[in-house]
Amino acid sequence: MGFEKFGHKSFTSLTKVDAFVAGLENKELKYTKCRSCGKTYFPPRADCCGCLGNDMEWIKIDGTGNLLSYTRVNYAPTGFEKDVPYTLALVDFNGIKVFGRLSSAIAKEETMVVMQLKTQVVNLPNGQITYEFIKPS
Amino acid sequence: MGFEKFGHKSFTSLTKVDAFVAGLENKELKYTKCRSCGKTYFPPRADCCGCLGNDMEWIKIDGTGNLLSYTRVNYAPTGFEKDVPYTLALVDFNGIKVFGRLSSAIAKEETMVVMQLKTQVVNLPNGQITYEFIKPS
Amino acid sequence: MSKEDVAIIGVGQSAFVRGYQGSIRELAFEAYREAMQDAGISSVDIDASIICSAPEYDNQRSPAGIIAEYLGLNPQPTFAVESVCSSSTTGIKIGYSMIKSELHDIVIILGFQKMSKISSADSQERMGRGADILWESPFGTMMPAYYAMHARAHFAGYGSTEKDLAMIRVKSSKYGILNEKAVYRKEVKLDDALNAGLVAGPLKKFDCCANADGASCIIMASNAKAREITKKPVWIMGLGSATATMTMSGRDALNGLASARVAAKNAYAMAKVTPRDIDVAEVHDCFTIAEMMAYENLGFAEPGKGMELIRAGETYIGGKIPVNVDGGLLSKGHPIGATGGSQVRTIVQQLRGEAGAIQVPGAAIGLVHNIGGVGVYGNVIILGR
Amino acid sequence: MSKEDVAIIGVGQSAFVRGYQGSIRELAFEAYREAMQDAGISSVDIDASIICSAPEYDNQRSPAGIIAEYLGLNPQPTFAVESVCSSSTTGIKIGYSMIKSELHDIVIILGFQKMSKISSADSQERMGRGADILWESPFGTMMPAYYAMHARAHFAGYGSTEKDLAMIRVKSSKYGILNEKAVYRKEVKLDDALNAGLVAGPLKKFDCCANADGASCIIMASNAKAREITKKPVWIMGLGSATATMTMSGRDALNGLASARVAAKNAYAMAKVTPRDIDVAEVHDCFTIAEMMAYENLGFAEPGKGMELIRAGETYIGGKIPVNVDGGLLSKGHPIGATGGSQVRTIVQQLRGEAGAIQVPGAAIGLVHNIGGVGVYGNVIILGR
Ligand SMILES: [Zn+2]
Ligand SMILES: [Zn+2]
Repeated sequence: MGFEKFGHKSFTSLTKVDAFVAGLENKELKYTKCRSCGKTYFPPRADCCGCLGNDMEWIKIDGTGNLLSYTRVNYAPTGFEKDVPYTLALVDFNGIKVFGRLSSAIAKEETMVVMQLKTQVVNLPNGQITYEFIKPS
Repeated sequence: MGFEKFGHKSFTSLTKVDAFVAGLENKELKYTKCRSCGKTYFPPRADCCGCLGNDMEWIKIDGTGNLLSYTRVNYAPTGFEKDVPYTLALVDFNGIKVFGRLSSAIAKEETMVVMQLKTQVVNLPNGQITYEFIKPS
Repeated sequence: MSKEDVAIIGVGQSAFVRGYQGSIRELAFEAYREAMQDAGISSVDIDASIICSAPEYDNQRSPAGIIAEYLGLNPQPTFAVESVCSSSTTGIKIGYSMIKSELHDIVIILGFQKMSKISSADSQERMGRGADILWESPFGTMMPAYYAMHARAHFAGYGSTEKDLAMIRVKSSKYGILNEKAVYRKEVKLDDALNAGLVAGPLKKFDCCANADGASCIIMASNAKAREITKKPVWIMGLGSATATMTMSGRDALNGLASARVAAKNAYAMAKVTPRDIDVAEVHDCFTIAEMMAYENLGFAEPGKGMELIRAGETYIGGKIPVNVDGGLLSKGHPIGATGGSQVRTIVQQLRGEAGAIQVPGAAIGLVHNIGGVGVYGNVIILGR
Repeated sequence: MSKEDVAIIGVGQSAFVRGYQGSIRELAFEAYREAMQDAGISSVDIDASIICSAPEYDNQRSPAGIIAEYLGLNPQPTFAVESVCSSSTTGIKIGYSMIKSELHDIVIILGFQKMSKISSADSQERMGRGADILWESPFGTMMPAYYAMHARAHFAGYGSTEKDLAMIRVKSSKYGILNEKAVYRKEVKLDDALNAGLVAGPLKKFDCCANADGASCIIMASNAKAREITKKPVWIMGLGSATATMTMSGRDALNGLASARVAAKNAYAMAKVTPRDIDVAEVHDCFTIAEMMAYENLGFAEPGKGMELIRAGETYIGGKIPVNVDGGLLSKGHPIGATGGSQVRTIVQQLRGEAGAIQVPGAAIGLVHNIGGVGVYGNVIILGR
């Protein structure tokens, strides 16, 4: 329990990696790394498909990443209608690729592939918690 | 459209055999018979899997049938809770087997396999229409 | 002499539990890890995965994709298979065909179900919508009701009784206590079973298996790969699958399951064995009456004589044909998509001589009977060492 | 010279429409009837059925059971297969393996979807839950958005443009007008496509296919049965299937679909042909960018050179490699489970020389490219006469 707090709208409450939400509550976005074989995972995982182990270390995603691609959506699935328009993006932090939304503070005109971005935790008005991509200050 | 009127609770509104509901509204329980090959169907069908035809005749189920099996349920799936207990039954009308509920007027003690039954159309308080099995008068 | 085209080289199962505290991908991994460690291979050795479950119990759609990813099985092909409660033995059949046809060498069959997110009534509603939603669900159908109608027909036709069914549950509980992965591990005495509340007459509480969360994983390989990887391959000797109409109106009789009868006939024919050659069997006892019908539909007893087997104790270890000596669905619980794989795992352990406290001495040929819906789908698999 | 192990002996398709006025069993029957009449066989000749669709669009659960019953296919085995939008080509692969492995001689692959019962937003919600519900759906994902991200990456990496995508839609509409079973049969001019409203930038209205209700049916047979039944068998020469991670985080790049690339490589290897040998292709153009990526992932063009094919008109009839000359998903509509079977039907008609106004003269080898999700599942099938 606890994972239902993650995201603009949650679809599930149970996962063994709900420590991710605790991380967000500490303003940290984290990935996991297998202590046995060193394989890294984002999205974070409880189990390592490389060595079948399940001893994971949580590590913070720091610094800036570059925008791999994005789209600004004018229509939304059920439950997200009021958010429209919003921009979905995939950002590469030195090999750790993170999917999420771009901050609405970034103008449509300045959004472009390869622009530099960092992550920021966001507490939503509905009590949910998420992260978004912002411009480095 | 129209098929959503059938049954204690409906799960679907569209079928090519919604004439079945019109039949019930005329107090008749009907099956279909393929005009090309003579194959009969209950539940009624729009298409004949015997000859691939789709020219069907509607025929009334008349007379008495015999009870093949039944069960009185004390629990119900979502949407049927208020009906509990009710008795589900399969009745054979001279080769046409019909699934439905036994009238609550039939006492638990007198219910038995091979008892004789006939069908009766029932208008439910919620506006739905169905049929049930009753004792021949 | 077994056919030796396709073998099972690894088996795994999660614990079957009431409320699994994780996601479906994590649940699936528990069975996968055990099967992979059993086979001693790694994800790059696997050529394809087949993911077996019934939909609408979890919000994740198209689970094959996310599970294959979590297991590290990209870019190998994957897809989902469903025949409700028999999904994972349908997966076994497809796995066999993919290996025998030389499309793939090593295939995993991953069955799972997480049912605890929804209420029991909602679960019955879903199972109810696994019947004909035009012509039967509108009357308020559910699985216990359908099987109860089969029980009533069996009683009326053959003279079997509520006590016969209760005896099946007593056997189940005896072995369920020994199964660390079972959800229900308490003793059930004959009187407990007979005096329990009616669910759908004549079936009472202990005649019904419990919902559970669980996963199973079976790894299959071609002869060449199996010989290379394991010293104890278990061979697929026979496969039979059949169906009956979903509507009760289309059935000839309710005192047995025609799909199981046809599937058994086909499996025996392919394996070139008879019911008397089976040393140990896992049958689909979602309800006690289902085990009773299985005795007859599989040819362990003549039609109407199944009750004699349980009355004489012949389906216990030491009897003519030990059935469900791992506790069956009645004790293990029934996580729909995982169930068939769990049955196969038990038989594989039996044929390898690794079944511990429930080992049937010298078991060489085993049978799995896995039913989807109320006999809509029937799969029978014969395994040999 | 084709492999001649497994043939397609009958094809059928319902009209693809906005709101089908019947149940899924009746919809399925429309495709079945046409395929059965095409093959000239009856239900007793069929050994097994494979039912392909994505769940949660209709209240009927376990549709394989009720559809097999309605088609008159009891007691033969049936089961459901799902890989979302590529479900029915996954069914074709399974059908092939069941015949090649000698489990069955004649198998039907029935794909269907009835999407009109739910709203467009609900439909996107379901497709959204076909993405990772833990890590992506919570951001409000949907299919157009994912493909839009691929389009943006393709533009950025290769210099392709919105106009290139619009040209793909213009081609689609030219052929869609000729297809009596297509849901969208109006002309789309280049300016219409370029000036339409944005759905998910850079994809606009005409870059997206429409939901539709529909069914398709493919009948497959062993060599012996095919020779007996038909004078125009179409052979399965090559099958390739692959996956990519469901999460975008796991992908190397978004300017193509890795699953399609691997599936194509495997299919060409099995068929022992190269992209240059393909006379006509059906590719999965759920969005215009998907067709653009398919040109490259299938090897019809080098990576980044797909735009040259459409600019030069090489994917029209008369060009180097005619693609989607039946209008594709963009014009026909995309009833998820039915789509792959519809693509196969078109290629079979082409190879038989029965494609009428859209016949590619002399077509001898054809290819089907069918994608599930955003490249999570990729199936490539090569057919020969
Ligand atoms: Zn590791
Ligand atoms: Zn007929």
